[in-house]
Amino acid sequence: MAEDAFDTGALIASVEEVLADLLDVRAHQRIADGDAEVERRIWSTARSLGWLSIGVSEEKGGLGLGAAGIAAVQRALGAALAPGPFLPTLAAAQLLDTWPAGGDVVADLVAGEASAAIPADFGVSNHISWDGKQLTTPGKLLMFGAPDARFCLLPVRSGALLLCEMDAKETRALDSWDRSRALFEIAGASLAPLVAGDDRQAAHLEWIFLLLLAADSLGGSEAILAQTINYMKIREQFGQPIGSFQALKHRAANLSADIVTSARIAEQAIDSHDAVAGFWSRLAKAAVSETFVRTAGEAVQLHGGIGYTWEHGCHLYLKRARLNEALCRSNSALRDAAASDLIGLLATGVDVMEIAA
Amino acid sequence: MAEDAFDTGALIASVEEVLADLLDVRAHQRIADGDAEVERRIWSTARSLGWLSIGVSEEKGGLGLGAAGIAAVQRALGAALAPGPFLPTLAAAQLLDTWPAGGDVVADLVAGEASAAIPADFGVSNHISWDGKQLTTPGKLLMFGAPDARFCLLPVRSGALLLCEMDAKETRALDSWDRSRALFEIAGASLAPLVAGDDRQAAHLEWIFLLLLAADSLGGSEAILAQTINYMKIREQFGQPIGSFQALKHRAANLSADIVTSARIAEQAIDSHDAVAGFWSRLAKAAVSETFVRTAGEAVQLHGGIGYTWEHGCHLYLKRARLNEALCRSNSALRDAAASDLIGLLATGVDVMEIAA
Amino acid sequence: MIVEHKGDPVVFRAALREWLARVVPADWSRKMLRASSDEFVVFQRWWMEERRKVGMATPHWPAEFGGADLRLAHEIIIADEFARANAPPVTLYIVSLNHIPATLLQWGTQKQKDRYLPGVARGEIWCQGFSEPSAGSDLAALRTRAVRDGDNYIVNGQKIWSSYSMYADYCILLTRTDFQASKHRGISYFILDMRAPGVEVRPIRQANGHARFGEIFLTDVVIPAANLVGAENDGWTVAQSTLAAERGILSFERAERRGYAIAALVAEAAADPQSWWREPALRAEFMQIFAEAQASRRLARALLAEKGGGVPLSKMTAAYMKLTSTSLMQRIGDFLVRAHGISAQVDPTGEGTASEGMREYLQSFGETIAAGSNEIMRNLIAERDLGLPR
Amino acid sequence: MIVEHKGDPVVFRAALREWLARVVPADWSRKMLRASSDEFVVFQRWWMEERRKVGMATPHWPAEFGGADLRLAHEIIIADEFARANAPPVTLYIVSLNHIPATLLQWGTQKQKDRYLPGVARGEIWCQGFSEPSAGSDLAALRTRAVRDGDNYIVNGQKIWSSYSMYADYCILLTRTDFQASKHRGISYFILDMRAPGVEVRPIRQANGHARFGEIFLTDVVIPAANLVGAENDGWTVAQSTLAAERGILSFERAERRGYAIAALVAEAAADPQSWWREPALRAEFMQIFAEAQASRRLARALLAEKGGGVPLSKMTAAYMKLTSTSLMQRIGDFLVRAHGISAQVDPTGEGTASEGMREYLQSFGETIAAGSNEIMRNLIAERDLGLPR
Repeated sequence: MAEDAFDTGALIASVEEVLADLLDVRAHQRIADGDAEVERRIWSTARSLGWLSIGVSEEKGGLGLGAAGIAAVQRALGAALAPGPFLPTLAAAQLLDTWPAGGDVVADLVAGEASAAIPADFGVSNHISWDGKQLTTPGKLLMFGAPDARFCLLPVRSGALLLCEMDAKETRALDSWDRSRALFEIAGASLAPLVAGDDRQAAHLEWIFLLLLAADSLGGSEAILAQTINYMKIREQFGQPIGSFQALKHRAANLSADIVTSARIAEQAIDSHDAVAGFWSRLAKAAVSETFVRTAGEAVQLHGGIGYTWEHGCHLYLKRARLNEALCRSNSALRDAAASDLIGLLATGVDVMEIAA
Repeated sequence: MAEDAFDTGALIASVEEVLADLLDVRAHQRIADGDAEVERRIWSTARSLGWLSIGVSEEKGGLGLGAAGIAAVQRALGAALAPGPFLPTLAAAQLLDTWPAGGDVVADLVAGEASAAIPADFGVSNHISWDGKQLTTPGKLLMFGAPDARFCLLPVRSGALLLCEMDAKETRALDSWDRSRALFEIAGASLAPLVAGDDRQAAHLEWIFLLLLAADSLGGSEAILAQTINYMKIREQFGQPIGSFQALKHRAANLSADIVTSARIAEQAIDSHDAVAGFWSRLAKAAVSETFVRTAGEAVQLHGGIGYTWEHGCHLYLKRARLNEALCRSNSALRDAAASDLIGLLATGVDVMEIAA
Repeated sequence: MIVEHKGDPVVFRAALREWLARVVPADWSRKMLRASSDEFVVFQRWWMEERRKVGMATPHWPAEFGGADLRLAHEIIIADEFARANAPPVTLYIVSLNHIPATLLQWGTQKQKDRYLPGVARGEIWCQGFSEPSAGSDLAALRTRAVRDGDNYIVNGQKIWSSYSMYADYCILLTRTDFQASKHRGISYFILDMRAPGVEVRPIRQANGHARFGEIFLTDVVIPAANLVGAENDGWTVAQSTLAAERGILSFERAERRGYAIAALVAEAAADPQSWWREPALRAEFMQIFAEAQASRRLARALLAEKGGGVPLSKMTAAYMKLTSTSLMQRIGDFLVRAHGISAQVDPTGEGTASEGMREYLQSFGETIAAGSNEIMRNLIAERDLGLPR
Repeated sequence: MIVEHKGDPVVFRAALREWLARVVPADWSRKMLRASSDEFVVFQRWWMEERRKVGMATPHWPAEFGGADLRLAHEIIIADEFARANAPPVTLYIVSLNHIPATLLQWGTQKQKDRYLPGVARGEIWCQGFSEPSAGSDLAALRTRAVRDGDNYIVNGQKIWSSYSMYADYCILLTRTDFQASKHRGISYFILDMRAPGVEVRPIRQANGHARFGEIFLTDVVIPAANLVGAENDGWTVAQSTLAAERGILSFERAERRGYAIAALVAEAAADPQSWWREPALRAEFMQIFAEAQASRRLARALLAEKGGGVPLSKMTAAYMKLTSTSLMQRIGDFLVRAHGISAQVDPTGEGTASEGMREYLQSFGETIAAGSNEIMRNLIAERDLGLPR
């Protein structure tokens, strides 16, 4: 990574710049009011600038910056509350890049020709069964991604991971609190499985999904705290900026300290590979998404009445934070899984806490 | 209660006054350093002033103020961090007052001739078995009360509650963090069972034990917060009393709000009888002891360096708080038990949330 | 007329309960979830009219002004029965029913009382014009100007966070009338007719998507001097009576409603083998919430007892009530959101508890910010109850 | 001499590890739990002497003053290996080893360096005389007076919270020398010989029963003017160098030790079928602590990298490190106390993890208060990193 640091930095700066242009307060309003135009414009900008190609290997037409690269992009997307199915699409492309059978699909995803969806509760999918031909689900599947996604990735009870093609006519978009992101329902029977991977691929996808949720939450936390601090500098009550009131100052400092800590945990997950990757990504998503919820909640309160209005963006961060918290299993379930991981890893003698120099 | 309110109030005021005389900073130092003289003086004062008789019925020589009466005394004892086996003795006398076979023992306890002990982990005593003659325990029992207590109350696996006589020579005093209170070990085989009660008595004793722990914690929380606030008014840094710094002010306000809430929960437990008494006492001990831990911990921090010294009393409140938190089962175990209670109570149609006018 | 039974509390309670069982539509809360603003207003007006028919519109008011002279004990019974029956709260009439009598009975002229109080029972809607964009927590910094002009005042300025002001007939308005005096001393209190020329209201949409508040723009609005409440420049004192209205039966009723809601939550969760009730950590967290909800009910009673002349619990009981009950509401919302996982994220207007979580959670920020933010409550508690230096 | 291998980090590390395995007594921490103060001092002196024998007393110092000129990379290896081996920390020498070189190498005269630095390797103990009873968080308000008298200064005053001052040979002392100047401008920095007449030390017992701090009483103490460090009245600037010493390898080593301790906690709890590991809520709480302990290790590395000239993480990385690591320590202690229930309440000098809980918990308050309280850290972060107005 070290030699790529400059390039990645410059790339991310350009993503941030473009997003800042496209996503002002009014654009966020339009998204929250259900207007899909902003999302379309951002997606097409992303396509033309190649944002979706950052992580995948150079031989598949990407920049080869790996998980660290897409995490950096997702952090910028999260900071700007960018709408659209970036997260599941980046995750799917990154996984399929390592999957021999995934070639054509990767090309479509990287080019932004198609998007991908992932079960919203990825990790509790043992209710989906697959006998090699037939997909059976007790009810509809709740998916995270655009309802017109062409592909989805589905872990099934046997441990396998299926790449399926979706029929957009069979999906039902759901109304949800975070309108910058889509959740939809689909019947398992309507999916057309293309390729089946194994449990290592399922674990790999979970790792990337969690990593991106952590990165998105980190970007969101940083952005809403920065906005809140700016507001505290200009908003006056009792003849002084509210940021000069020590009780509020200390709350801002505590949030900032939480973010500093969360950022280090996210780094740890990004730097971890192989045996410990899943473990750290679970802890990272849990920690960072909770910091995001806390930060966005405090942001509303510290903004006072303004923070509670629809016109101001605070509530959008809060809704995003709560969605991230719920996606890919509850944080208590993730910590529980990490606890089991830890025992297994300690038993095999892996150095769980190694930090790459 | 209403018609007794004045009398109880005057009584408690006199308890507080006497304790304030006997327990200054130096007396607390001596207790913490292991000197038993202060405890002896307080116990003998309590005997002569009849503090131990407040709760039991008039026919047994008491004032008949019931659980509310002893809770009020214990709150005052807790505020002053009074040393000695008051809590288990008050609890035992109160229980035995309702127990036909307990007459003589009650007289001894009320007169302060003897003290009583209770298992520190009362409620997880299913490791003690009793076949009508023989007590069997897998190891030593950890008891709360003075090592020279003459009596102890022991719940056993069958659900029965035994009143036993203890041989002080068989007890082993344990070193513990809160030196104003004693914990000791004794072998079950050395106990001489006098009378066996049933599971209603065991439940009754648990109710009183928890109620007194809540009352003790409430008194302690109020006292240490009051001391902290006084300190914040006089301690100056940066040319002003530290109590004028808003961040510290808000922390004091939050603690005070926690105490106001905790006091209402304790009231609820005191006012509850019969079917709902156990339920509310479990929630009360859990809530109030946690408020006490939080308040005493914040007190140390808000006192700065002084709060961390042995000479200042903050740490004594903190140690008392942590002991209360651990006694009679962990708070998570109590809340878990209360959850089961609640389901049972709802099923029987009892109005759990009734508030006596 | 239910109030006819007021002599016997048992009969009174029974009559009330019987009437509520008959009149409250079983599906009102479901319908209101997806109601438009207009539908909401129609429903609230209907409910006020139903209450009026049985003497339940303003029962706690003096008979002189259309009330039934009910005492605190009866108010408690009413709040309790309304909560138990999950009867619709009279959201649209909170100011009309509580703040207006609290203010006018003490400070209003006989003419003002005669003219404005009886209208409330007929469904007249009042709003409160106190906060301004630059005067929120620092309310006394308000800048809306009222300048005397013969028998009138000419008012210019802007008010914000005024609940349901877009539907209001009248507004109680704080303005600055002395521009030299110290900030608390130059304020006057008026009754404003919302149909007066120059009054414009813009609804403010909130985080939860609803528009409960309005922003009021006042441009050369003429208010007759007869509409001054209390003396000129004495508005700050008058406003204290208005604000005190929040702290009585209103918070009691809210605490009672929460008590029933909490009990319903357990019953629902415990009956569902897939619910959060099976997770020990969530169950333990909930039990602490349960205890605090009960503490809140007790605190509300203590507050009522204080108002009834009892021994005060503290110097700032109302501030404790506001701080703890709104914080608890936020924790309940937060709890439900976590307890219901991904299903709390969809269907914002859904009926189930899963959907309720985010609504309660988002709504709670309105409560922790409004009516004196919780930060202001902490200042009040620290300085006025604990005696810490300013 | 281990330092001879410094040319090859791998060999260096191996030699260090081999030596530690040989020299660290297996039972040292058990013995220290019940050691008297004298026994503690004897043990620390022994350990310093063992380190000296292999060139490990002051390896990161310049060779000129008895060090081995080791760079940051080697310091990291040393801290890591000492933590891994659970080697005794050199508690008694923290000021000697870190604060003294950080100050004297930058500000000391050649004579001062020559005279005082080599003594540290021989076991001379230094303490810090900064805080005063009325100058804690507000350190610059200190009132200890030093008045020039020919070639000497005559010092009167009182210092507090001076770690191990009752065992110290020398003290770095802040005094006021200009009584007219603004409070930061009139301070001078001295080296005080603790055996000078008029110096008296009273140990202060802490909440955990130990006496780590002392109170220093200074009565007409004579300090030669040659012992002034930096210019007269420039002591505040000099003190910043001293304080910066806390923020490097020291916090790194602490974070590393915590990492190993946390891993040991899991191993112990998971192996015990009766332990807290079986309670989902406690396990989940612990996993978050585990993650934060790792974050703390990474933050300590980032801080070292900053000191080594890397890109700063923030304007106040050291304040973040102090705030988060001491708060985490408190949460770990609190966690252990709750996780071990009643057995955490007995046997204060016991060896098991149950006894460790209360020790860690109580000790943590020393850390959250000392060396710039966490409240001061929040001020620094808010004002200097976030840019909020003072």
